[in-house]
Amino acid sequence: MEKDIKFFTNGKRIDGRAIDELRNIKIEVGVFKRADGSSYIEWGGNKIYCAVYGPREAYPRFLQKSDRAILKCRYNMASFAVEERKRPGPSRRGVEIGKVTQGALEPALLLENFPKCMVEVNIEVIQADAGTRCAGITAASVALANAGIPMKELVPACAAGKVEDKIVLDLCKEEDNYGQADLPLALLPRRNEFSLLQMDGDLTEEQLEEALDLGRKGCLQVYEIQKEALKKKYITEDVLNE
Amino acid sequence: MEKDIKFFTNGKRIDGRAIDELRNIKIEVGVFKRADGSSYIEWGGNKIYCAVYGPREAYPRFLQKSDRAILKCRYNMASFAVEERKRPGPSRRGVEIGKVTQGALEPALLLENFPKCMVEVNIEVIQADAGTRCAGITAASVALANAGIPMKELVPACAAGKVEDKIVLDLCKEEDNYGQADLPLALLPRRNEFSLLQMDGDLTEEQLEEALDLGRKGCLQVYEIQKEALKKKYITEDVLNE
Amino acid sequence: MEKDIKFFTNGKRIDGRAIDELRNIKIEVGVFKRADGSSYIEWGGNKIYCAVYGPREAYPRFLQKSDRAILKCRYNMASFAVEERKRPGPSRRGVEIGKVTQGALEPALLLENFPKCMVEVNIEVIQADAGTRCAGITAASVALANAGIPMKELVPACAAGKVEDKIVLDLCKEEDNYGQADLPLALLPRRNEFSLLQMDGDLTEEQLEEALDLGRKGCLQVYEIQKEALKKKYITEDVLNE
Amino acid sequence: MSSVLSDIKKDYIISLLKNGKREDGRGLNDMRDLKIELGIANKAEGSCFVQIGDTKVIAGVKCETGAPFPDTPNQGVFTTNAELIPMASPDFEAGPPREDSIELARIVDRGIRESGAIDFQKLVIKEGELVRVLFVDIHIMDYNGNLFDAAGIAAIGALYNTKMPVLDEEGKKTEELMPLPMKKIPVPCTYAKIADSILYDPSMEEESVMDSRITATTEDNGRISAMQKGDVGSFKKEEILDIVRRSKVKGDEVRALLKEKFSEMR
Amino acid sequence: MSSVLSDIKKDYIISLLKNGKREDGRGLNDMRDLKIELGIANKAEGSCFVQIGDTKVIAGVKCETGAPFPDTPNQGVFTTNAELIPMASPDFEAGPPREDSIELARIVDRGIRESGAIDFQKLVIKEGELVRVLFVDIHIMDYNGNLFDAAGIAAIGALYNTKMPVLDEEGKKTEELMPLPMKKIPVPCTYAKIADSILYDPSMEEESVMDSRITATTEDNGRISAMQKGDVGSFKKEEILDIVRRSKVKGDEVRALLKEKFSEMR
Amino acid sequence: MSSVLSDIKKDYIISLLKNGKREDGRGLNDMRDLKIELGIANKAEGSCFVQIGDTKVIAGVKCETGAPFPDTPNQGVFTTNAELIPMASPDFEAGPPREDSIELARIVDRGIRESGAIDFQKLVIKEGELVRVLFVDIHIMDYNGNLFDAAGIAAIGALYNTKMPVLDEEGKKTEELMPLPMKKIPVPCTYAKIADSILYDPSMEEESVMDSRITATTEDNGRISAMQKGDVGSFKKEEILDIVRRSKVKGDEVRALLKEKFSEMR
Repeated sequence: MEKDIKFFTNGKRIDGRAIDELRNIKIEVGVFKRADGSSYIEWGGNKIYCAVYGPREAYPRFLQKSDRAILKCRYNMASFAVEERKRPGPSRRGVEIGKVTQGALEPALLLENFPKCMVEVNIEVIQADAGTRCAGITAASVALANAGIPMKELVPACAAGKVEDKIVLDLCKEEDNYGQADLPLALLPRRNEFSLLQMDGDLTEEQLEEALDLGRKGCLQVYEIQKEALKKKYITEDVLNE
Repeated sequence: MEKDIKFFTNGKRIDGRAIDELRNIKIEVGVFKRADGSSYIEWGGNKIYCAVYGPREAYPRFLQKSDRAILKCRYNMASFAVEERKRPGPSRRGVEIGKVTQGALEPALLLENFPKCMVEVNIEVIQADAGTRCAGITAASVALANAGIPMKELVPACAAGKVEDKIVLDLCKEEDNYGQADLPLALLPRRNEFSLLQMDGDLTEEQLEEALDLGRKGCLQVYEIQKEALKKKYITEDVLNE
Repeated sequence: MEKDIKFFTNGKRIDGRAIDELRNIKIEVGVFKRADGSSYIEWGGNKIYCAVYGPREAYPRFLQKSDRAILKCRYNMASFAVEERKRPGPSRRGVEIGKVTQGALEPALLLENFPKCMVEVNIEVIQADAGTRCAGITAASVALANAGIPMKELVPACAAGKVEDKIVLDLCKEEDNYGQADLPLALLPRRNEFSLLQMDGDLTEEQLEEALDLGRKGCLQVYEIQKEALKKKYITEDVLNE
Repeated sequence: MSSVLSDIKKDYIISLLKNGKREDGRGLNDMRDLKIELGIANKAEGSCFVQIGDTKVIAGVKCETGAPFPDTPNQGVFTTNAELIPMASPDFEAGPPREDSIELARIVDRGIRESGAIDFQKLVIKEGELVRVLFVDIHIMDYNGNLFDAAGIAAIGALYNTKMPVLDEEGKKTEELMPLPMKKIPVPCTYAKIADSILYDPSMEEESVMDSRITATTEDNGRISAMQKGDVGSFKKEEILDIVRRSKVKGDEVRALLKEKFSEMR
Repeated sequence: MSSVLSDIKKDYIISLLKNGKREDGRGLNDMRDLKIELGIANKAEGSCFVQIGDTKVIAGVKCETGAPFPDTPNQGVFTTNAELIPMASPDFEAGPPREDSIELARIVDRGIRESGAIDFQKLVIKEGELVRVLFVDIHIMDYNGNLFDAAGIAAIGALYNTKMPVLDEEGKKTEELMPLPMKKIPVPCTYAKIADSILYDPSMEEESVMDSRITATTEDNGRISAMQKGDVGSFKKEEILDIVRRSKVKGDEVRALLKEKFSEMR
Repeated sequence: MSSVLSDIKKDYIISLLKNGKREDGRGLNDMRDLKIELGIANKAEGSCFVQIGDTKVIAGVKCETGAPFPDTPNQGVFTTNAELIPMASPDFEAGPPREDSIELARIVDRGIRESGAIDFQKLVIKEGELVRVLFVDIHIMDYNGNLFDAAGIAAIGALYNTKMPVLDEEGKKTEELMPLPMKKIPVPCTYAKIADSILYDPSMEEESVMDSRITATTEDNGRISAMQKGDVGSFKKEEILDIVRRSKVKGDEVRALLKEKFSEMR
C-alpha cells in the first residue's frame, strides 16, 4: 500500500491545501422533481446526487416498526464513476456504506413521528474522488431537510487522516490511497457527538484525539455550507414567489 | 454484419422462395394435457411449443388488476435450440420478447371479463431458425383460443425485411443475419392494425411502407393457417365424439 | 474413477478395519444454547454440527400444512471442510442431500402434532471425510430428540458399499472414491424399514441383499451410540441438578 | 390439493389397490404407453422426445470442448440440467420448488455417470488440457407423473442419438461426424408405494397420494447401477429386492424399444 | 394509480386532445425543453447528461479491451446497460419491474448498434484476439416520462463525447487520446397514442393513460434505423408512416442541438 | 421482540447499569469466558474455534494460488467471508439480513488487512503473475451476542494456525509446510452504549436494547488499527478515547491467550 510519494511541499499538501483545509464544496438543494427531497454535492472531484422519498408506508410489511419510521439508505456508485469500470448493481462495499450512512443519519431524525412508515435515502455517486461516504451523508442530510423530514439537527460529515505522521483534514485521493490512516466522521453539531466513526490504518491515542478534533472542525465548516445551501434555496424560492 | 452473400438467383431467394413467399408452416392444436390450451408450430426450421394456463387468480396479489386479467408471456429458448449452446434460464433477449409478445396479443383478448385473474402464455423454442418471435406469437394466439380465452380476433405474425435493397417476406436465417433490415409484425386482422412492430436496420419511408404492406399480406396468410388448424382440431374432435 | 489401490491387506481394510467394522463415532448432545436442540458428531474424519429449531409457525405462509408441521432440512458444507475450497453458500449437492435427509427423518417424527408449524434441521459439515450424509442424519435425529420433537423412534444411518467385489460397512474416503458401489442407508429400527436409500455403482441383486443386511447391522450399532449419547446427556443433567 | 380432497382420493386409490387395480385400469406392473422419438431438434448434437402416457419430456445434447476438472484430467466433462418449466404444470409457475429440478437432474446425471454408460476416457482430446464437454438439458413439457423415468430415458436416448464433429489433431472441428463412445444403456424404473402396494410408473394422481417413491436403474446385464428413495416414507428389505427384480424385467422392455430406435437411426 | 383516478385523468386528457391541447400546454408535436451537457463525469471516457422537461438521465462510457465474440472476430464489443434506480421514482423501489430496464437498454442498444452509428471494425486491435470493449451505462436520475428518448440521446451524446487512449502495437495504453470512430447520429423519437391522437414526447401523466407507445429512430439522411412498438395497443399503417415523417423532422432538431454540443467540445 | 417487551427489558438493564451492574453479574469491563481452540478442522490449512460465553464461531483458512489484482501486482490476495448460518439463530432463517453478514465480514477483513497483520508482499510467488490467495471463512455457529470480537479473534487465530505448502520454483506444491508470514496480532474489542454506560463484550440481551455499538481494534504495541461505530447512536469524543484506552488493556488480555495457544501449537 505504500508508495514513494512526497505528501508535503513547503507546508502545502499534494493538491496545494493546508493541513486543516477542506476541498471545495458546493451543494445544491431540490434538484429533482419526482423525489420528495433532493440535493447535489460537488466535493473536490466527487459528484453525488441524493434523493429522498417518504415518509410513506413501509413495505415489505414485516419491516414496519410500530413506534417509528424505518430509515433505508442506499449508496450506489455508477459504473463509470471510477477509473476501472465497476460492475453495475449493488456491491458489498455499497451495502456497508449504506448501513453506516443510516447509522450516521438516524440519530438526527424524529422518526418516531411516523410509525409504520419508511424514509428512503438514495445516494448516487456519479464521479468518485475519495471521501464519497462523507460527501454522501452531507448531501443526504440536506436532502432530508428538503423533503421536510423533521429533524433535530443537520448531520455534516468529513474525514480526518494521517499522512507522513501528520494529521490532516479531508483526504484527497493520493492521501487516501497511500496515507497512514483514514477516519471518516459525521457530527451531530448540537450534541457534539460523532454518529459516523470508522478508522483504518494506524494511530496512537494522541493522534486519534487530534484527528477527532480536526475532523470536528471540518464537520462544522461543512455544516455552514449545508445551512448556506438550504438558506439559498429558501431565499431563491421566496424571491421567486414574490 | 455484412458478408459476401448472393441473396437472389434467377429471382429466387437463397432457399428457393419467391420474395413474397412464406416458409412452410404447420400448426397443431391441443398438444398438451396439463395446460388449459396448447399448440405446436413448425415454421421453416423453427419448432416451438406453446402452453396457456388460466384464467386463474393472479399472484403475487399485488399484480392483480381490479378491472381485468393480466397477461403474462414467457418466451424461453431451450439451451439446445441454437448452434452455440444457450445458458439455461431467462435471458435479457427472452425478457424483451416476452414483453413485446404480451403487447402484441393483449389487444386481441377480452381480459376485462376476468378481473383479478391472470392468463399465462408459455412459449418454448426447441429449434430456432429466424423469426421465432413471430412464430411464437402465432402459436400463442392459437393456444389462447384452444384454452377458451375470449378474444376479439386471432393474432397472426410475420416478418418483412430488406435484402439487397429488395423488400422480402419472412426472412430466413441468412437473410436475417446478413440482410439490411428486419421488421417483425403482428396484425389484428379485423382492425387492420399492427400490434407488434419492431425494426432494426435501414429503411427509407417508401421501403417501410412497402414492407408494412408485404408483411400484412404475410400475416393474412398466417391467419388462414391459424384458422385451418383450429378448424381441423374441432372437426377431428367432432368426429371422435360421434 | 478406477485407480490402482490395494483395498485389503491380511483381511483388513485400508484403514485397518474389518469389513463389518464402523469407524469411531462420538456424539455429543446439546452443544448450542440458541437452538432448541443440537448435537455434534465425529465419525471417522467427519466433524458435523446439527441445530434444530421448532416447532414454530411456518413461514412463508403458503408452506403451512393444515394437518401437520413441515420439516425443513438444510445441509451445508463449510468452504474449508474439504481439500479444494468449496464456494460458500448453497450447492446443488447440498440441496439434494437436504431433501433426502428430510425424507429419511420425517417418517420417524410425529409432525401431525403441530399443524401449520415447521421444524428446521440445520446440518453443518466442518470437516468432511466420506459419509457426511449418514453422519448428518444420525446427528440430526439426536438433535431432534434433544429439541423434544415427539418421535416414534431414532433414525440411525450408515453406508454399505462394494470394494474389490466385497461388501463392506461404512466406506472410508478411498473406498468411497475408488470403490465399486456406495449405498447410504437410514434405518427405522422398530419398523425395520429403510428411510434413506441411495446407490451409485454396480451391484448384483445378491450383493444388494448382502449390502442391505450389512448396512442394517451398521445402523443398529449407530442406534446404540445415539441412545448412549442421549442417556449420557440426561444422566449428566440429572447429576448436575441434584 | 386440499388435504380433505387428498384424503378422499387416497382412500379411493387404496380401495382399488386392495383389488390389485389402478385408476386408469393398469396392473401394478404396467407402464403407460411409451413413445420415443430421436433427433427431434436439429440444432442439438443429439435429442430425444419421450412420452409416457401424457408426460412429455425433451432432452437435448450439446457438445463443446474445454478444460477437464483438475481431479479427473483424463476424463471428459458431463453436465445434466433439468428445467421444470412453467409450461409443464400450473404448479411449476408459483415459485417452482427449485429443489425438485435439482434432485431430478442429479438423479439422471448419476444414473448415467456412475453406470459407466459413457466411456469418459474416450472424450479426452489432450490429457489434462482439452476434453469434450457434454451438456444434457432436459425440458419437462407436460407433467403427468413419473418424471424420473421419462427424463432418464430421454437423456440416454439423446446421448445415443448424438453425432459430434470429429476433431483434427489441433482440436479443431472437421466436417466429419462421430457418435459418442457409449457403452451401456441404463434404464431407470420408478415405483410409488401406496399403503402396502408398490406400483410401477406412477401417474400424477398416484404421485399426489403416494407414501414414498423409489427408482432403480438397471443395465443390459441385469445389474443395478443406481437407486434412489425419494420423498418421505420407508421400504422393507423385501420390498427393495422385489423392486429390483421387477426393474430388471421392465428395464429390459424399455431397453428393447430404445435399441429398436437406435438401430432405425443408422 | 387506482383505476378510477386513472379513468378520470384519462377522460380529462382525451377531452383536451380533442381540441388539440395537452395538459402542459404543448402542441402534439412539441418536445419539452431539451438540455444536453457533455463530459459531466470525468472518470468516464465519455459522458452526457440529458434533460427533457423534468426527466433527467446520465450516460457514461467506459472503454476496456478484451476478446471479441467468436462469431464477430473483426468487430469491437458493445454493451448497453440501463439502471432504473430507485432515486428516479418511488415506483422503482417496490421490486422494480426489471423487465422495463431490460427493454430500455435493449432498445437503446439496438438503436445504436444496428444503425451503424459506430464503426465496429475500427475497434479491432488484433483480429480475433483483442478488441475494444465499450460499455454504455445509463442512469435514470429523475423519471418524468419518455425515458426512451432521453436515454437514447444520452447514449449517443456520451459516445460522441468519448476520448479513449490510443494503444501501441502491443495493445497497451498510451497517453494520447482519440475519439470513437463514429459514423452517424441516430435519434429516437417516442410517441404516445391516446384515443386517436398521437403525441410526441409523452409526459409521465400521458404515459400513465396511453393506449400504446412507439419509438422511431432516424438518422442524418432521413432514413429509419429502428422502430419499436411498446406496451399494449396497435397502430394503423397510416399512423406508422405519419410517425416516421414526424420523426425525421423532430430527429433533425435534436441532432442539430447534439451537433452544436459536439462542436463546442472540440 | 415487541417494542413493549423491549422497553421493559431496556428499563431493567438501565436500572442495573445505574448501579454499575449487568444482568449476568459482570462488571462493565468484563468479558464472558473466552475459549480458543486451534486446528479444529484438518482439511483447512488453518482453523480456529472461539467461544465467548455462549457465542461460538469457527474460522477456517484455505490457501490457493492465483493472479494478483492488477493494481497490487506485488501483494497476495486476501478475502474474508462470514456466514450467519441459520444454525446460529432463529432470526437468521427468516430471510437473513444479508447486510449484517457483509458488514461483519468487511470489518473483520479490514481489521486484519489494514493493520498489516499479514506481510502481503511475502505472499507473492511471481510478481504480477502468481500470488498466494487466502480465504478466511467464518461460520457463526451459536449466536449469543458480540459476533464482532468472536469473529475477529477466530480469524486471526486461524491465520496464525495456518500451515501452507512450500512451493517450488515453478509454483508447484511441495510436501513441506510453512506458516503464513504474520506480523501482528490485532484484537477487536466491542462495546455497547446503553443510556450513558459503555459496556465491553455485550451479550445478546444487551445488544437487543443498546443505543449504539463501537469496535476498536488494537495491536501489540498499543496502537489503534481500526475502529467502527455500528448501528444507530453517537459517541462523545471523551467516550471514544475512553474506549480506546480500555481496548488496549482488554486487547492485551486476549492477545495473551492467543499467544499462549500459538506457542502450544509449535
